[in-house]
Amino acid sequence: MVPTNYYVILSAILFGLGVLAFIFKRNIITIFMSIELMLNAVNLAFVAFSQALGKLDGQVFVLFVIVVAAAEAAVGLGIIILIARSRQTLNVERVDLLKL
Amino acid sequence: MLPGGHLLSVLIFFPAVGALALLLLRGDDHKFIRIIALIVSLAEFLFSLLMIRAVPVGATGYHLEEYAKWIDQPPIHYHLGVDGISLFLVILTTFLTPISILASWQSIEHRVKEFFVMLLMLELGVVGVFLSLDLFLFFLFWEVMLIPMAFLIGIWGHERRVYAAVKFVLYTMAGSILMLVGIIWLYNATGTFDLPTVEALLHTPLSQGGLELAPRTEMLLFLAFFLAFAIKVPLFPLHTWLPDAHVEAPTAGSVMLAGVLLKMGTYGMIRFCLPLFPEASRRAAGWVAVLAIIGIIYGALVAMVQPNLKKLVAYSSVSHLGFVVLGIFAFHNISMQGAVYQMLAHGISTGALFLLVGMLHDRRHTFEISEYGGLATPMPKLAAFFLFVALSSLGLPMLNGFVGEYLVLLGTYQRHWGWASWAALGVILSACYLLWSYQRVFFGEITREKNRTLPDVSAREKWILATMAIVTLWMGVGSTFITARTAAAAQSVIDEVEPQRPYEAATPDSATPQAKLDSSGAAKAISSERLGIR
Amino acid sequence: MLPRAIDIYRVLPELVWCGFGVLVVLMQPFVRNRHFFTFLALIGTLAGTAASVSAAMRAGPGFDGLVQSDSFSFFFRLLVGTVAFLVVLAAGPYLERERLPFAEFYALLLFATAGMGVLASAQELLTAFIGLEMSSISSYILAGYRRDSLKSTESAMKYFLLGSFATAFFLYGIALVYGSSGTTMLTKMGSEELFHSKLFELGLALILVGLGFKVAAAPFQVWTPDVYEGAPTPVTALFSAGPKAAAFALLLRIFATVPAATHFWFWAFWGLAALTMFAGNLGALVQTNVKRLLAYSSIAHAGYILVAFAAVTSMARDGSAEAAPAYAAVLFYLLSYALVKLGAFTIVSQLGGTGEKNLSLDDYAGLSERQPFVAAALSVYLLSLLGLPVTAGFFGKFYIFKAAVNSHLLWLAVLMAVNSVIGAYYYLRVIVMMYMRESSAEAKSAAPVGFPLTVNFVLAFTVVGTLYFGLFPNRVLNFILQPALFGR
Amino acid sequence: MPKYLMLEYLWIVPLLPLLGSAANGIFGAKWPNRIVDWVAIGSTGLSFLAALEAVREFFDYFTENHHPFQKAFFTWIAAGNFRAGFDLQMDQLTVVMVLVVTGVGWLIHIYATGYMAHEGGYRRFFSYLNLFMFFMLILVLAANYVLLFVGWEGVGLSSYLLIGFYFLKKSASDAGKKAFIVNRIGDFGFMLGMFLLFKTFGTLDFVALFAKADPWPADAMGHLGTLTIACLLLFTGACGKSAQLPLYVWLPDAMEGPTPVSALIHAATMVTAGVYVVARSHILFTHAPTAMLVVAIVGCATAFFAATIGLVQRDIKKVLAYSTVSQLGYMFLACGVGAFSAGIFHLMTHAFFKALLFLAAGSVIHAMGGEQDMNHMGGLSKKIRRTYVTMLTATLAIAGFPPFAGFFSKDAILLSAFENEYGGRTVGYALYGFGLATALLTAFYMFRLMFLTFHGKQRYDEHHVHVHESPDNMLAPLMILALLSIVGGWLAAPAFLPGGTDYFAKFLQPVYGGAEVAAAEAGAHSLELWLAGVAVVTAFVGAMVAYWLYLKRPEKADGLVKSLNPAYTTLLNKYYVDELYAAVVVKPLLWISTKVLWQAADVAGIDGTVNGIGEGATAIGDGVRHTQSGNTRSYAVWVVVGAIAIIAVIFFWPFGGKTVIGMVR
Amino acid sequence: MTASLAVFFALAALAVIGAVSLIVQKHPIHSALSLIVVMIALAGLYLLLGAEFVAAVQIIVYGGAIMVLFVFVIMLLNAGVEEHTSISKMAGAPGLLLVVALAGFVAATIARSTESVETTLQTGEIASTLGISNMIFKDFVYPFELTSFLILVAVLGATVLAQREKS
Repeated sequence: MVPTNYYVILSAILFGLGVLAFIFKRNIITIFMSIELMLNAVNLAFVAFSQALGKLDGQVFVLFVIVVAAAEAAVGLGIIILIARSRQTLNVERVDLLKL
Repeated sequence: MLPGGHLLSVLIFFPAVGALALLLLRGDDHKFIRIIALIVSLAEFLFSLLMIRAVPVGATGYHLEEYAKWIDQPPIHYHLGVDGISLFLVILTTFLTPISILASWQSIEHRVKEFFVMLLMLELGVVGVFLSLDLFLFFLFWEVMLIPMAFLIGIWGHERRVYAAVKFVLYTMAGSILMLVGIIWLYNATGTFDLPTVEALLHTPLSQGGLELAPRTEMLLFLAFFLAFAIKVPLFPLHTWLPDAHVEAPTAGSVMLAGVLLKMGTYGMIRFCLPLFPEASRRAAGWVAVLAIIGIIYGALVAMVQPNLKKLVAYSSVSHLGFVVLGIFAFHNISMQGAVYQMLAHGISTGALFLLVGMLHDRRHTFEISEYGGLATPMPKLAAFFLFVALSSLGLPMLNGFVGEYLVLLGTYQRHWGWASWAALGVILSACYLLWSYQRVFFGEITREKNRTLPDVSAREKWILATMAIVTLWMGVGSTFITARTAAAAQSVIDEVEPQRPYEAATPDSATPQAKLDSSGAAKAISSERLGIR
Repeated sequence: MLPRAIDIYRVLPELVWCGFGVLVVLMQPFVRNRHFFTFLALIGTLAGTAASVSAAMRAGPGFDGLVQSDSFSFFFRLLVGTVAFLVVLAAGPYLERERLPFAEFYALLLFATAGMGVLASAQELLTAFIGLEMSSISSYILAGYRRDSLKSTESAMKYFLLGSFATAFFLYGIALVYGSSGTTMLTKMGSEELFHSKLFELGLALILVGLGFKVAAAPFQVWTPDVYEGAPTPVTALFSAGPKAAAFALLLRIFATVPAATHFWFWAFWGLAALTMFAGNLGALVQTNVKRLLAYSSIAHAGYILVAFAAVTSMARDGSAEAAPAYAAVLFYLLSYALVKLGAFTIVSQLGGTGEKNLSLDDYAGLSERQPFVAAALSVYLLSLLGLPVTAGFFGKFYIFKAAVNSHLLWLAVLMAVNSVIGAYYYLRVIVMMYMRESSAEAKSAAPVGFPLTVNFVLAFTVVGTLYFGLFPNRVLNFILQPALFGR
Repeated sequence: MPKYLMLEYLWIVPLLPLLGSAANGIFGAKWPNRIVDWVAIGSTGLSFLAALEAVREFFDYFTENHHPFQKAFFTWIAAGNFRAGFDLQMDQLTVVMVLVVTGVGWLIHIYATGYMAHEGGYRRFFSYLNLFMFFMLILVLAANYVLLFVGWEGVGLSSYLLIGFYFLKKSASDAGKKAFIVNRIGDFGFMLGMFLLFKTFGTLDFVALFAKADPWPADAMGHLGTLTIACLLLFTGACGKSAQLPLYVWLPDAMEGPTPVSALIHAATMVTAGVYVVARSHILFTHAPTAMLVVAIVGCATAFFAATIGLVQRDIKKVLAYSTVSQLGYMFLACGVGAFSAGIFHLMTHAFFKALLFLAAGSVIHAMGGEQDMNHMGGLSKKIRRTYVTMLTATLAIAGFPPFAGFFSKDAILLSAFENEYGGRTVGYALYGFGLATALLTAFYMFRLMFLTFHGKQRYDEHHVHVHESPDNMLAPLMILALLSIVGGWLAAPAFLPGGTDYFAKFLQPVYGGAEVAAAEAGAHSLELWLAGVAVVTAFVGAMVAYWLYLKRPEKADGLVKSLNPAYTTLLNKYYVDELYAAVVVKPLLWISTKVLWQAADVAGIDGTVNGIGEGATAIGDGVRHTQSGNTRSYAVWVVVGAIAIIAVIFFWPFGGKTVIGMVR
Repeated sequence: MTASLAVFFALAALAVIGAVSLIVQKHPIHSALSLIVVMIALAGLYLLLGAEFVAAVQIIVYGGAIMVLFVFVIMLLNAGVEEHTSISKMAGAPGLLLVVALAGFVAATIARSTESVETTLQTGEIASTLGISNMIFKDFVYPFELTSFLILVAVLGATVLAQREKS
């Protein structure tokens, strides 16, 4: 059997990579993808815990998270399109009109 | 509801009613507005005189109390009351307000309505401060008063008015917020905001259900309160807001600021710091006295070299208020009485000085002493009034300044001769700066052509100044009318902080052993003890 | 087990808000009259708020404890409902002026309000998460509602990216909490062993990160000024009053309900509070844009509220009775703050002019001469923010001070005092501008900005509310001070 | 009807001048000079009459009751156990003072109506002058130190006003200011003295205080006991008011005032207030031998010091001013050696002849059209004969020629100094020696003044100066005072004269007790005679030297000036004391106040700190805002930072996150 | 090493490689593909954990819908190779360090704390789709209904944001 530990640690690593990606990617879409990566990491943790606890609710949570992710994706991509249209760039560092 | 009617509430809220009435009036009929404001403030003054009857001579405690529930949790009450000390401070306020209104009769030309509204709101706040017997209520009025004053400075002031107004608010808030923390802390310890109850609790021994604060706690609480008051006074080195505020404020603002607002600080020390935290007060007294003495001398010296007349008067306030603080923290009934008296006297004489400086400014639009010179020639009456007021300010006997100063020094000397001796230097220095500036402004040949044709006092100004002069004289001669009424309250404060030993005159018997001794070291030690070195 | 009627009642406000939201969306293609939507939205927000009364009358856990209808949620539902109502009133003229679609705005507003209601009433982390997302996603869209404005879209993007980023943390926190406690129900996290569970602590920490982001606690506050500045001003008003209050509500419920949470968190809140106050106030010192200044100020105020949290968490293990004043402080502060911020942003929105051009402090010079009543109202708000008496802000601050001192948090109280003074400086700057400076020539020559009836109503409501709660806070205090604030 | 009507209403005496002052001051602007005259002279005259009546009643009262008359009118200040009443008192000392003040004051008022006739600010002048009378009367009538202090400060004020009467002249207003401030320095000591007395005795009423002090044992010599310190503090006040070293500097400058003022205030009355206070407090002083010694030494030193300066002054009023300082020194010398009655006696005679000198000098100046430099006078004796005669009388009196008043009073003082018991014989001889030297110098400079002014060559331009005798209302007071300068001394005829009895000392006996008179009479007549002889010879020598130097061989005087140039210059510049004070006290104080206290401490230091905190906050704010880079990536890092921080606090905080109830955080 | 463990490691490695690749890839479309790899690997892990329904949803919704949306948008916007700017000072080495610290700490805590729940794995019977649906529609019906509104919001948002100007 695979210890739950392993799953959760994997999820932590993936979550960390997601954070890293958020910080190191410049393309807004990729950044958004890194958020998806983080959510996936969360899902993995949920499922692992659910399994470990012998409860199903963890899996239910995953479904909710996926729904939320989908909704976010719709809105987020909408915003990205808006940005891309108005600024002709997808580099997040170029979008810094608001500052200080 | 305690007996006594609602006189105090009326006193507090009547200006608000007046202000509201003014707000509803149309803003363009300036004369009408001025008259209404004057009538309101005069009526308020008359109301305040009614209080005198209610405060019997020699009676301690609060009179005309009003008590109503306001907020349940924490229990905050609308609790008002007046005693000998606050009585005259309120009257001083209500007296100076119509004077200020008259003084602004012509010099305020724009936003007239707002000006008088602010003035009346200021009166409300100040009267409220003096009459509140609930710590929370006290704090509330304390803060409420800030805004009208800031507006008075900021809107109708001179060139750097905004800087001065902001500085004034920030300084005061810095202290008062800490006081709020202190008030809350005190509430936590006692469970009430009611001043008499808190006082009673703190003075009851632990064994009898009272409360004893740990020394450190008491000291911190004392400091929290004291800082707020010291800034307001202002005590050296927290005084730098004062010159700016005064210089930039319009005449009425300066009069109220110097006349009444500064007294809120010393009033707070008498009403809160000493009775609530006697032990801490005793421990801090030495430091406070040192600051007060520094303030006296320092304020006077700095005043002496000011090229700006109004700043000079402002620094002189620092010096004068130093006497008050010293008198309070000498813990002697005479000095305490002197401090209370000095508060009132300073209100009148410095108020009058600011009025006069304002009148000069109305004519020449400058405060620079170098712009004046020889003014006694075109305006002898103004010069005469100025001299009279300057003399009262420098403490000439038979004028009001002397009584307070003398009592402060006398009382202080009884406990700490060193303090009094240093402070008495202020007596010399006040003569220096006032007479020197007077000479530079009024004496000599006229050096600026513009000054040659300046008009002397108008009828309105004459009446203002004459009123101030009469009060000055009356306070200088008939001081017992006031001291008789403040005595009991002052005494009870002293009793709370440090019960006085009954007076024992030194007798030759007690001195005999010393006389027997040769002029050796031992004799010196004894004599210095007799001198009051403690 | 299917939902019973009582469950429905207990979430009625949210359902009503959502229902009206759907209604607006459905009507959108068929009705051209914009005022109709305004009217509908007003009815919707009011109806939802009214429904919260009915929910409060049937207090108790709903859906097996997913949500809780108690005084606490009642308070917040009333609050967010009123906020939404006022935002609808204030937004009408703005949308008109900026030529923005009405229906979608109101629908999103209603959904966001529903999300906040969920957040305030949720007793279970996942439900709370859904509520949070409802309000957040609506907010993202609202922030970018002025699509032709670069700032608005940028605001939306930043809010969206960072918000989702923080949400991921929040979610991971939920996962860890779930993993360590086996449940996401706040009421079931009472077991003794959780006191020693590092995993649980870590989960809570990540939840705190997520919620800290939402309430703009430093160092998660970075997004706030940008987003507040860029978003359409009525939306900013909503942001500063609504979602923040709701996030605080959840935070409070977590740290009030979960014993293990209450216990260990004192220093974290202490640090957050101190940092947030300073970040907000110091940042605001140098701002010249009114909107941005108010944004920084709202960071500072989050800091003040966090002081009360530090007080809550320093209380004894399960001392909800003792901690009641501290909870009350949070609630009262949020109330006073919401009123003030709403009013202030409404004025900013109205004075901003088409395209929100006039946002600089200089544009406020001499306002008291041009528009005395507006200046007076703004002064009341600013004084309330400053914490001067006879305003609600004063009592709010007073209660927080009291909570802090109660918990012996003297240094924090002192820091808060220092911050109040710093804050006073920049609030005064605005007042100084309005009252003590001359208008610029063009401002003088321009006609005064019109204030439509609805906006005036908002201003009157908030001013009166601010003063009323400043003078007579009794009722609301007695309500929020009741020991059984959190129905249990 | 009370028995002693005037005593019962004693307040009338000071009140009359006050009313006069107020009437002239407030309403006088519209009155012609004549009415102003009437008000001023009338009020002082009535006051004089009232004083006379009061004195008469007092004698009756005293024979009946054998103690000073006292009456409390109202309580002025009261606090705790302190009470200062408006209480007036009359005893023999008061009688002398009241009569001198009202009498001489009245004469000078009359004189002033002539002298000031053509000056602007006429009614202002008389208003001030009457005000002065009021305060001076308060001073001498007061029954406690506090009320005395009222008069004390009040006369200082009047002096300030009158010195600065010509306020258009900077030197005048400077002098007024200087007078007031220097007096205040003395008052500082006086106040502290009062405080100490109150601390010790619990009262400041003369009668009660002295009654308590009397049984005290005297402090040992050289020992700073309470009484010694109190006395020294009071004496500081006296030094200020009576222009003693080192506070004498204001008096010569005070000559900027109109001459009647110099006569009344700065010669006859106010400046003697210090002597009066010491005499009034004699019970305290006799309990403090150290203080007595200090008084004597200061008095003697001042007498000699001022006389040396007086030797070379050119301004006629300056000479008289230094002479006044010198004579005041004599009075203190008398007090310091325990001869209070001699001091008071000299005070009285000095009031006569010094007032006369000033008035006569005023007459001269009047005649010369304002010229005060003696180098521009000379040979006036013919032109203003009556002035000359009266002034000569006064000069003889001050120089100490018998039988003029000065002889008797000065003689008594020198005798007492010779017999001084405080500090031993040697001290007494030294005091006597310097006193005698001063007498020599006095005679010299007074005759120098006379010769330079009235004799010798005419040194003014007759075309510009129209010399004329003064009007009668100026001359009449001169004559009366001249008469007094002659006969005034006879009251204290020394014992060596046939039938000579010191009536004056006897008169004051109730005040000073029997001991003093007995001591005075016990002195060997022969010694007294010898000393008197020496004094007369000394005065004669002084006068002769002046004659020789200024009339006989004027070129010698110039030669002397040349050969003794450094000394001469030093004297001419008054030992550079003013310059010294300016350099050591005034300038450093102003510099420190401006540069250090105001600009460095206040503006830069305190305000700078406050503003610096503000600027610091703004700077930090600017830093904070730079974390707001606008860059989403950075923002994300901040979130991570926050997460790490929270975790760090929860997991690694030394306090473990656990709360300790009751701990202050 | 059991077979399941081997599968776990294989999938875990795949997921990590995918995630790293997401970061390393310059072109967004490559990143998107990397993310899909991660998702598929995760789906595998879900299967390993006995959560078949979740695995299915993962593939269908995530891989099938969401990622397609991403790719679609990338195509739509014609996003090219990522522009390399380093304007942010924070998001360099310090950011890397911080993230590593954070993730390391979280992982370490988990490693130490979850031992207690290790392998209390109860397979099979409860992990049924029936159970899940029961939970969704009974226990979690309220949030479930709320998600419907959430999706409505998303739809609304997408239309508001992305619609062309009416002008």
